[in-house]
Amino acid sequence: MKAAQTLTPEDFESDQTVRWCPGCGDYAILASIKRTLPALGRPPHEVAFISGIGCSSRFPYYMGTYGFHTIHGRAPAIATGLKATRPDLDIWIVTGDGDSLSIGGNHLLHLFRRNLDVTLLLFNNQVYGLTKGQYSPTSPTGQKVVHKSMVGSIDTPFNPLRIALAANAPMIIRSIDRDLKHMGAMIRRAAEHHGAVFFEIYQDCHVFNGGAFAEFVDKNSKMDAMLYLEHGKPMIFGRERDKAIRLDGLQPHVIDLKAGAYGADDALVHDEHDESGLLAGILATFQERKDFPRPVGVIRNIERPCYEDMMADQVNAETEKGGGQTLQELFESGDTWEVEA
Amino acid sequence: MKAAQTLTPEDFESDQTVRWCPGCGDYAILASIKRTLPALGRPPHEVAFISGIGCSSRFPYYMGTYGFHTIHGRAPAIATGLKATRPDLDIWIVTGDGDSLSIGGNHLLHLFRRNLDVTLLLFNNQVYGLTKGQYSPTSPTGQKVVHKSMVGSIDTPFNPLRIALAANAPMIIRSIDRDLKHMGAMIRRAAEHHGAVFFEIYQDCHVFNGGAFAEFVDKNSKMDAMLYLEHGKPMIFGRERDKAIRLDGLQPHVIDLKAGAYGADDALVHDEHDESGLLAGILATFQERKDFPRPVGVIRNIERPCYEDMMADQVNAETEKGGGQTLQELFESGDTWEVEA
Amino acid sequence: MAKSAVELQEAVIRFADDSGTGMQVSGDQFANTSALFGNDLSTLPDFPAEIRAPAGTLHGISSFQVRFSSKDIHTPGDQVDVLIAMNPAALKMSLHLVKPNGIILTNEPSFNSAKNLRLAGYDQNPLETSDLDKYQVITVDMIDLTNKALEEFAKLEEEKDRLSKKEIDRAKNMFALGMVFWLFNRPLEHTVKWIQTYFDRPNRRKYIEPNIAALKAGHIYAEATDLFAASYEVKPAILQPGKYRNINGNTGLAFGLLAASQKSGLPLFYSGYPITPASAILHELASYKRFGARTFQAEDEIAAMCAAVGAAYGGSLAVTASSGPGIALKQEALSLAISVELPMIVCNIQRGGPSTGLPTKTEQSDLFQAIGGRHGESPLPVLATSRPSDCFDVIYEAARIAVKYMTPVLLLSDGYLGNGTEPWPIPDLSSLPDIQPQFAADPEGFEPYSRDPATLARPWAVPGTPGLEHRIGGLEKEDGSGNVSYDSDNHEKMTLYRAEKVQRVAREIPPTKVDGDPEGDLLILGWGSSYGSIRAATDQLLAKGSSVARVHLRWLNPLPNDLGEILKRFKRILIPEMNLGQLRHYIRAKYLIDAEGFNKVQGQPIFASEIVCKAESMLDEQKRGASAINESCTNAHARRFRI
Amino acid sequence: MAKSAVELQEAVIRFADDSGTGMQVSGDQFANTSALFGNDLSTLPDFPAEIRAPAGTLHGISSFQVRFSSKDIHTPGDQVDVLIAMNPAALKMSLHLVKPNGIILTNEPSFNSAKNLRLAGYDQNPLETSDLDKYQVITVDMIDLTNKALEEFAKLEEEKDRLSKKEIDRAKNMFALGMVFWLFNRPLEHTVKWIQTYFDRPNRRKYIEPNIAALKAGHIYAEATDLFAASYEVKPAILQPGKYRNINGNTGLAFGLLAASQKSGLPLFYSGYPITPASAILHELASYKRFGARTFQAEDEIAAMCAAVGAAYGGSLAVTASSGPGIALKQEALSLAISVELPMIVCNIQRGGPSTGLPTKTEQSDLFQAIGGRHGESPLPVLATSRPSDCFDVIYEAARIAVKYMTPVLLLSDGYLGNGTEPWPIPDLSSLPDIQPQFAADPEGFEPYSRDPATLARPWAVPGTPGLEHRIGGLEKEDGSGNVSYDSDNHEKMTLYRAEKVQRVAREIPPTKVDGDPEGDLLILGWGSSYGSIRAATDQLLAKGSSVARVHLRWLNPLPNDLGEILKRFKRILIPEMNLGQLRHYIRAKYLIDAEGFNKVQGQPIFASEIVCKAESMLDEQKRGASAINESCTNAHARRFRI
Ligand SMILES: Cc1ncc(C[n+]2csc(CCOP(=O)(O)OP(=O)(O)O)c2C)c(N)n1
Ligand SMILES: Cc1ncc(C[n+]2csc(CCOP(=O)(O)OP(=O)(O)O)c2C)c(N)n1
Ligand code: SF4
Ligand code: SF4
Ligand SMILES: [Mg+2]
Ligand SMILES: [Mg+2]
Repeated sequence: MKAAQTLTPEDFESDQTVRWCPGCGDYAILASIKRTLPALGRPPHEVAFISGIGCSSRFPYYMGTYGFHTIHGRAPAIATGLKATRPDLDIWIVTGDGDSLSIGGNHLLHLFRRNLDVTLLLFNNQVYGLTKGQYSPTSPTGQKVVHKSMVGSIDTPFNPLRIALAANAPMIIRSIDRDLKHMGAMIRRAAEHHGAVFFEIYQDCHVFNGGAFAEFVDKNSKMDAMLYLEHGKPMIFGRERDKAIRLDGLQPHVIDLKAGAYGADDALVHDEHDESGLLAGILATFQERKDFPRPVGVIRNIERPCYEDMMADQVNAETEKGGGQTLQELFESGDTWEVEA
Repeated sequence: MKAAQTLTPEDFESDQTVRWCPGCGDYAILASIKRTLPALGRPPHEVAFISGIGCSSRFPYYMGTYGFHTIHGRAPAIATGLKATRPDLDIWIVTGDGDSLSIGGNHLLHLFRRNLDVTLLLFNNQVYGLTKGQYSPTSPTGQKVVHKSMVGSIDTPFNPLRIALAANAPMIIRSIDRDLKHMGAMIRRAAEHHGAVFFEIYQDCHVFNGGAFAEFVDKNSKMDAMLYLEHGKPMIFGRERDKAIRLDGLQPHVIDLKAGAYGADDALVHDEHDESGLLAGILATFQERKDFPRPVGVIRNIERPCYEDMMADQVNAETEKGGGQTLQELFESGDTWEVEA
Repeated sequence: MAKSAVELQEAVIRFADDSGTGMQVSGDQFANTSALFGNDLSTLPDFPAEIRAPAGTLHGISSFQVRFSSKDIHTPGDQVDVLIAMNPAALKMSLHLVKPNGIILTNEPSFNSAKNLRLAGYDQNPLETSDLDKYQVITVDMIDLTNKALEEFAKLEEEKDRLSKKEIDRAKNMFALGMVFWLFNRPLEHTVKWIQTYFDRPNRRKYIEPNIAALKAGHIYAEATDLFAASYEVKPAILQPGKYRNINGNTGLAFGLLAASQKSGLPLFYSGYPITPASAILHELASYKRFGARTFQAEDEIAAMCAAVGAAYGGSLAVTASSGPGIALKQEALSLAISVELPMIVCNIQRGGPSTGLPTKTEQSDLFQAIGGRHGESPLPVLATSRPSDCFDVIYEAARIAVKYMTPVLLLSDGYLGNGTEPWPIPDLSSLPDIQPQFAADPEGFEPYSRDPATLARPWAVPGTPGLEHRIGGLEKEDGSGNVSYDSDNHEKMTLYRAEKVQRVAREIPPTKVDGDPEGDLLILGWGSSYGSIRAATDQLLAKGSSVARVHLRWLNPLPNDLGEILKRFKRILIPEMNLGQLRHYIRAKYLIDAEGFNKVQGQPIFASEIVCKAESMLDEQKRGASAINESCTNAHARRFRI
Repeated sequence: MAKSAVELQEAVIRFADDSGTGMQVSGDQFANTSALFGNDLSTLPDFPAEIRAPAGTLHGISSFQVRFSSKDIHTPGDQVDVLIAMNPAALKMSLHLVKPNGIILTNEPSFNSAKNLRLAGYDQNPLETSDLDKYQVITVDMIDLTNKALEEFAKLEEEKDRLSKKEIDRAKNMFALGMVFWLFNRPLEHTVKWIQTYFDRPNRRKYIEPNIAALKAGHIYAEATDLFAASYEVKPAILQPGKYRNINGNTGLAFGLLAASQKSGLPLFYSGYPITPASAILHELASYKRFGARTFQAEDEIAAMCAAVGAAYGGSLAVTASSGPGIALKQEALSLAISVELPMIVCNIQRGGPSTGLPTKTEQSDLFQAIGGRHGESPLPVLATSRPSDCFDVIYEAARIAVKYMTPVLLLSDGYLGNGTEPWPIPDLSSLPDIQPQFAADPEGFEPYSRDPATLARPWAVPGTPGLEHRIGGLEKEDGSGNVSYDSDNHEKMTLYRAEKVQRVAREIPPTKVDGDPEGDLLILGWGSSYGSIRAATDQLLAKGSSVARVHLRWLNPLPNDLGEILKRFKRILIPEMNLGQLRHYIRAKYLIDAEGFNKVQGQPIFASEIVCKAESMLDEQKRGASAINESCTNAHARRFRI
C-alpha cells in the first residue's frame, strides 16, 4: 500500500483486458478516471466502484480498486447499503441510461432524495448497448432498434437533469467522453463534494448509436453547441464567444453579442448554489429548446446533510441515551418471572 | 345501461360496505368522485378504476364501475397495458404516497413520460396507512412511526410536483379531501384533459397522521395557507386577499398588498400553459419556502401526443403499408423450398 | 359472597370486540398476568386486514385468545372455555369455538341495537333465542355499569380532565377484564401497574384513574353478584427453572439478531420495507439503535434486499425481512447474493397467498418459493421457526451458518408465530455458541474465490482492506481468481461448489430428535408453526397407547442426514401442513417414501384434534385395512370442498 | 482440376473468427443454401456476452456450427468435420471438437501475428508445430488473395465507391465461404442473391460487387488449386412432403403468437424488456405491427408483466417474455395474474444462471422457478419447447390453454432453441386448432367468479361490457361473487379450485408417445432442448439392439396422466438435463421412482454421445450388476470436478 501522494494511474488499473468495442466512448471515460483518481488522495483499497448491468457497468472490472458488478438497475440501492454501513469508503456508482433511468429509475430517485455521499456516473449513450441497440429512456422519439425494419420509438425521452432535480440532487454535473480535460476537472469537483453527485456523461456508443453527440465533439460545431458553465460567470458561448443566454421574464433566450443590441452584462450569470434549483431548472430546459447550447460543467452545487451521517448520529445519540443498558439487561427488562428449581 | 344524461351518483356506487376508519379523508374523496362522475357523461361500464395497495387503493371496491385492486406500486404499469390496448375506456388510477412514490416511483415516472390518457389520483396522507403508520416518501423529516419509541425519519421527503414535472406530466392538479367543491371542479378539469393527469390530493389519515393538513382545512388559517390558482389570474391570496406572489428575478416573494409598496398588478400571473414548466417549477418550490401559501388548482395544463394514439397510428399505418400480405404469405416468405411427396 | 375456587388444569379464554376497542389489550393483560402467575400459556391474536373496519361488522372483529395451564402447552387451544363477546358480530365470529356448556360473557346494550344485529347477520337477538341454550350465557350492561363507576370523572371541575360519555364507554374493556380476573382468581396489580405506565403521557394521564376504576369495578361486580356459577383456579405450571418473560416471534427474531451481532462483533444492518406481518421486526430493531443496530426503511423490497447485499459486502451482519409478495421481489437480488457468496439473512414471515391473499392470516405456503424460487441453480440454506420462543435460537443459528459458510440463509416464520406469544426462558448471552467471522487480511496469495476445504466458504474480503482489491459480480466467476469466466467446465465446477456448500451445512445439524416410539406405526413429521398442534396431538395419541412418534424439522434445506433412516423406521408418515403439501413434496422426492399429508389452507393454525383424528384414521386403516373411518372426519374440510 | 465428389451422409462445419467479422453470416449462408438444397440441418450459433471483445482474444470468438445431412437429424453435432479457424483464438476454442483427420482451414497471416498467438495462449504458431498432425490442415492467405481479387475496387475513380484496404479485408469471410461451398459442391446463387439484397442500402451498395467477387474468388481458388484432397457431396434428405423454410426458435414463437391472435380473433399485445436471449421476440413482433401486433418496450420486467396483466384484463392475447433474471422480477405480478385468473403467456428463454450467470449460454435450470417459484399456493400450467421447429406449435398450444382455462401459462424455451435453426414445415393456418375465447356479455346472473364445470374457468368479463361492472384484485375472493373474503373455508375452497384447474389441463394432453421399445430396460425421459441429443442417442442405442425407449415431455405441469404407467414399464429411468436434476426431482416426488440423471451444467447442449455413454453404462450395470464402466465416461465431467 502506497502513500496517497505517490499514487499513479497504474495503481488504479486492474489486470483484466478491457472488453468494449473498438471506438467505444467508454475507453475515454476509463482513461480520465484512472488519470484523475491518484490526485484525489484515496488509495485504491479505500475506493469502491459499484455498477449495474450494461456495457458501462463493466467499468469496475477495469479498475484496480474494489469493484462490484451487481444487477440491472440496482447499483444505487446496493451502494446505499454499503455507504450507510461504511461511511469511510469512497464510493462511485457507474451506470447507463437504461440501467439508471429505465429499470433503476426509482432507486436513483431515492438515492438522491436521501443524499448519500456517493458519486453516480451516468454513461448516457441514448441506447441499450449491451443488448444490441434498443432505444432507451433517453433516446429521442423515433429512434429505431438498429438493423431492424422497425418503426421508431413513440416514447418521449427523459431529461436526466429534470430527474436529478426532482430528487433534489445536491450536486449535478455534465461532461462528455471525448473532452478528457473537462471530464478530469469535473471528476475532481465531484470528489470534493460531500453528498450525492449526479454526473451525466455523454458517451458515444460507436456500434449502435454512433455520433449521437457528434455536434458536441466536432471541432467546428462544438463551441457553438455547448455552454461551458462556470460559477459566477455570465453564460457566454460560441466559437467567437459571441452568443449568450439572457433571461426575459422566466424564459431564457439566446442573444447575439455582435448585433449590438445586447452586451455581455445582459447575460445570465451562473449560480451553482441556487438552493431553489430554479436556475438549474432553466438550464435543464435548454436541451428541449431549438438552437440552445447544451450546458456542461457544474450545473448545481448545494450542501445537504448526508444520510449516512444522520444515521451514525442517531446511533451514537441513542447509544449515549441508552445509559449503558446491556443486551442481557434488555432481554431481562419488562415483565419477567423466576421459576425456582 | 342508462343514457349518460340520466346518470346519478348511485349508478357509480358498488354494493360493498366502505371499510375505512371513521374520520378518514378517503370518505370525502369517494363522495366527491361519485358526485362528479355522472356529469362527465361516461356510463359506469366504460369506466375503470385501477389501484395498487394501501387504504387509498381500496377505492375501486366502492365504485360501481369496473375496478382492479392490483399489487403494490404497479397500478400505473397495469393501467398502461389496459389503456394501450383499450383506448376506448375511461381509466382512473388511485394510489397512495407510498404506493406511487416509494415502491411505484419508477412506473409513475414512465407513465407520465409516455403520456397515456389516464388520470392518476394520488391520495397523499404523508404516511403508510394500511401498514399502520410508518413514514412515507412524503413524510416530513423527523416523522415517527406512531406508537413506537422510535427516533424520527432521516429521509428528505419528495416534492410530488417536482416528480410530476420531471416526467413532463402534461397536466398537474392539486386539491384537498375536505374541499368537496374544489375537488369536484378539479375532477371535471382532469376528465376534460386528453392526456395523463397527475392529481395530488391532500388526504387526512385520521388514525396515523391526523391533522397533517390542518392548516389547509381550518377555517381560520386556510385562506392564508392556500393559493387558489386560476389561469390568467394574478396570484393573490389571504383572508382579505391582501397578499400576493411577486417574482424578483427568478425567485418568488410574498408581498403585502396592504403595505402600499406593491399593488395587485405586481402579482405574478398564473399560466397553466407554460410549455417550459418553469412557472410550475416555481409553484413547486412554495412548499419548501417559509410563509408561502400552498398552491391548489390546475398547476399545469399542456397538450402532448398520447402514447396509445401513437401506438394505434403505427399499427394502422403499418397495416396499410403491409399491402395486405396475409399471415400465411408471411410464413411462406423468404427462402422456402418444397419437398415433393 | 365469595365462593371457593374450582381447580382447573387449564382454560382457554377468548376476548372479542370491534377492532380498536382494546380487546387486544385486555387479552394481553390477562396473558401477562397469568404468565407472571406462573402458568404456561399460548396466545393467538386475530385482527382484520382493514385498519379499522366499521363498528359492528363481522370484518371489524378483533379477537385475542389466550390458553393458560398448569401443564406445559403448545397451542392456543382448539376450543374456548370462556368467550367475552362484546357485540353480536363478535359472538357470530367466535361462537363455533365455544365448548358445550362454556361461558359466554356479553355486553347487553350492543345486543339491543338493531343495527348491530343486522351487521352481524342476526335477524333476532341471539340472547333472546334458544340458540345459546347449550352455553352458560352471562349478560351484563357494561356500558351502564362502567358509567356508574366512573361518574365522578364526568363531573370533574377541570374541563381538560373531565371525561365525555364516549371516553368513559371506552373503559368497558377494563370492566370486562376485571370480571374475568375475578372469574379466574387473578390479581389486578399487574394491570394496574401497566395502566399507570401506559397512560403516563401528555393528554393521556387523565385516563389512568378511570381505567383502574373500571377494572376494579368489574372485579367487584363479579364478586358481589352471583353471576358466575363458580370461580376457577389454574395453578402455576412447572416450567424449567430459570428466568422467563413473555415473547412474540417477531421480537424473538429481533432479539436474536442483536445477540448475533454482539457475539460476532459484526455491526447489525437491517433493511426492510413495511409489510404485514413482518413490519414489527423493523419497528423493534429501529428502537434498539443504542445497541448499534442500523435500520433502513427502503423504497421497496428490492432495494431492501440490495441494501442488505451492499452491507454484507461491507462487512455487516445484514438482514432483511418481508412476507411472500416481498420475498418474490427479493429473489433476483438474492440470486446475486448466492452468486457472490456473501453472508446475510432473509426472513419470510409467511401469510396467506397467492398474491396479496390474506395479509393478516397465517400460512406455510412459501416453502417452494424459499427452496426453489430462483432462476438457475441457486441453492441456499433454509430453516424455519416453530414457536414464538424458538425464534431467537433459530435466527441466531441462521446468522452463525451464514457467516461460517459465507452464504445467504433464508428463514421461514409466519404470522401466527410472529404475533403469538409464549413464555421465553431468557438465555444467558455468554452461553450462546460463538460466531466467528473470518475476514481476509493477508494479500499474500489472496484469491476472492479460494475456498475453505471444510465449509467451501470463500474469504470475506471487505473494501478498505489494503492489498485485497478485487472485483466480484453476478456473471459466472473463475474458480479461485473470481475473474469473469465463460468457460463451460468452470461453470459446472462452480455450480457444483455452490450446491455442495449448502449440502455441507447438514454437518451442523444435531441428531434428529424423535419424540415418542423410536419406531412404529406412524411418524408425524412437521415444520414451522404446526409444532404445537403436532406435539399436542402426538402426546394425546401416545397417551392412548398408539405407536406413534413425531419429528419437527428446523432445517428444510439441507434436510438432516439422519432423516431418511428415521423415516424408514415407521410404517406410515403423516405430514400436517398449512399448505397443499410442500414439505411432503420434498420428502417424497428425496426419500421416495409415500408420505401422506394433512393439509389445511384456511389461514388458521391446524388444530391438534384434527391431527389426532387424521392419525387415528390412518392407524385404523392399518389395522382394519379399511378406510371407513377416513371419511368421517379427517378429510372433513377437504370433503366440504370436493370440487 | 475438378475431382468427382465423394458422397457423404452428413457433415458438420464450424466457422469461427472474431465477433463482428461476419462468421455468423457465412455460417448462416451455408445453412440456408444447404436447406434450399434439401438437406436436413441443425445449427448452433455461439457468441460472446460482450458486444465486441477485442480482436484476437479467446473471449471475442464468435462461431457458427452447421450440421447438414441426407437423413433427418436433430442436433448440430458433437464433432466437427471441417473447422474454419480464421485466427489462433478461433482454433484454440474449437480444436477439441474436430474429428481426427478432420479438415482445418486457416487464414495464414493471422497466425503469423505474435500478438494473436499470445492472446490465444500459444507460445508457438500451432501451424508450425506437430499439434495438428492428426488433422488435414489447409492454410491459405485469405487476406492477400481477397485483396488481389478485389484490386479494382481499391482503384475506382469515384472516391465514394473506392474501398480501403480495411474494407477489402472484411470480405475475407466471403472468400472463405466460397472455398467451403466448393468443398461441398454447393451453388453460390443463393448467397449472391442475399448479398445483393442485404447491401442494397444507402452507403452500402458499393459493397455488393466486392463481396460477390470475394465469394467467387474463394470458390475458384479451391477449384483451381489442389488444396483439398477431395470435394464432397451430401444428398438431399427425404423430409415429409410440404413447403419448408429455415426457422429459429424465437421467430417460431413470434409466428405462433401471430397465428394464435389471428385464429382467436384476440388482438395481440406483447410487452417485454430487452434481455438476452429473449429480445429477438420483441424485435420480431415489433416488425409485424401490420398484423395488429401491439408491442410495448416496458421500463422493466415488472412493468412488462403488469402491462400484460392490464392488456389481458382488457381482452387482449397478452404475452411477455424474458429470461431467468427477468422472470424472477415478474413473479409477484404473475401471482396476481393467477389470483385474478386472467389468460396470458409468459415465456422464459432460459440462459445460464444463477444471477446474471452466462447470458449467451444455454441452460435448463429455471424449471423449479417456473413451477414453484412464487409465494403461496400459486399453480399455473408450464410447458416447454424442444426444438426450433416446434416453438410455433408449443406457444400456439399455450395460447389455446390460457384462453380456454383462463389462466396464465408459462412457456420454457432456451437460448440454444431461440437462436438455433431447423427446417420448418410451414403449417396451413386453416388447419390449426380453433381458439375460442368466451367473453361474458349477459348481465343476467353474472358472477365474476362462477366457474365452467368442465374447465373451472371463470368468465372473461372485460371492461366496456354493459352491466358486468365488477371488482377484482389480489386479495382472496369469495367463490362466485368475487367479493373480498377473509373466510377460512372459502380460502381453502378457492385454493383447491386454483390447483384443480391446473390439474385439469392434463385432459388436453394427447397420449404420451413412446419411441422405441414399449417396455424394457431403460427409458430416457427428457424435456426441452435436449430433445435432439436424446433422440439421436436412443436411435443409436436401438440400432445397437439395446432395449431402450424415449419420452420427451412438452407438458411439465401438469404431467401427462399416462406418464406414471409408462415409467413403470421400464427397469430404469434416465433423465438427461442441463441442470442438476430439476425434472428428475418432480418425477421422483410424483411417482416415487428412483429416476437417475445425466446432468451437464456447462452452458452447452448435451451431446448424444454423452447420453449413449451414460445409458450403456447403466445397461451394463444391469447385466453385470457391476458399475465398473460407470467411472469410465458417463460421469467424466462430474469426476473432473469431484469437489
Ligand atoms: C433484470 C435484467 N433485465 C434485463 C437485462 C438485460 N440488459 C442488460 S444491460 C441492459 C441495458 C443496457 O443499457 P444501458 O443501461 O444504457 O447500458 P449500456 O449498455 O448502454 O452502457 C439490459 C436491458 C438484465 N441483464 N437483467
Ligand atoms: C410488495 C408489497 N410490499 C409491501 C406491502 C405492504 N403495504 C401495503 S400498503 C403499503 C403502503 C401504504 O401506504 P400508501 O401507499 O401511502 O397508502 P395509504 O394506506 O396511506 O393510503 C405497504 C407498504 C404490500 N402489500 N406488497
Ligand atoms: S455496444 Fe456501444 S456502448 Fe457497448 S461497448 Fe460497444 S460501443 Fe460501447
Ligand atoms: S389508516 Fe388512515 S388512511 Fe387508512 S383508513 Fe384509517 S384513517 Fe384512512
Ligand atoms: Mg446506454
Ligand atoms: Mg399514504
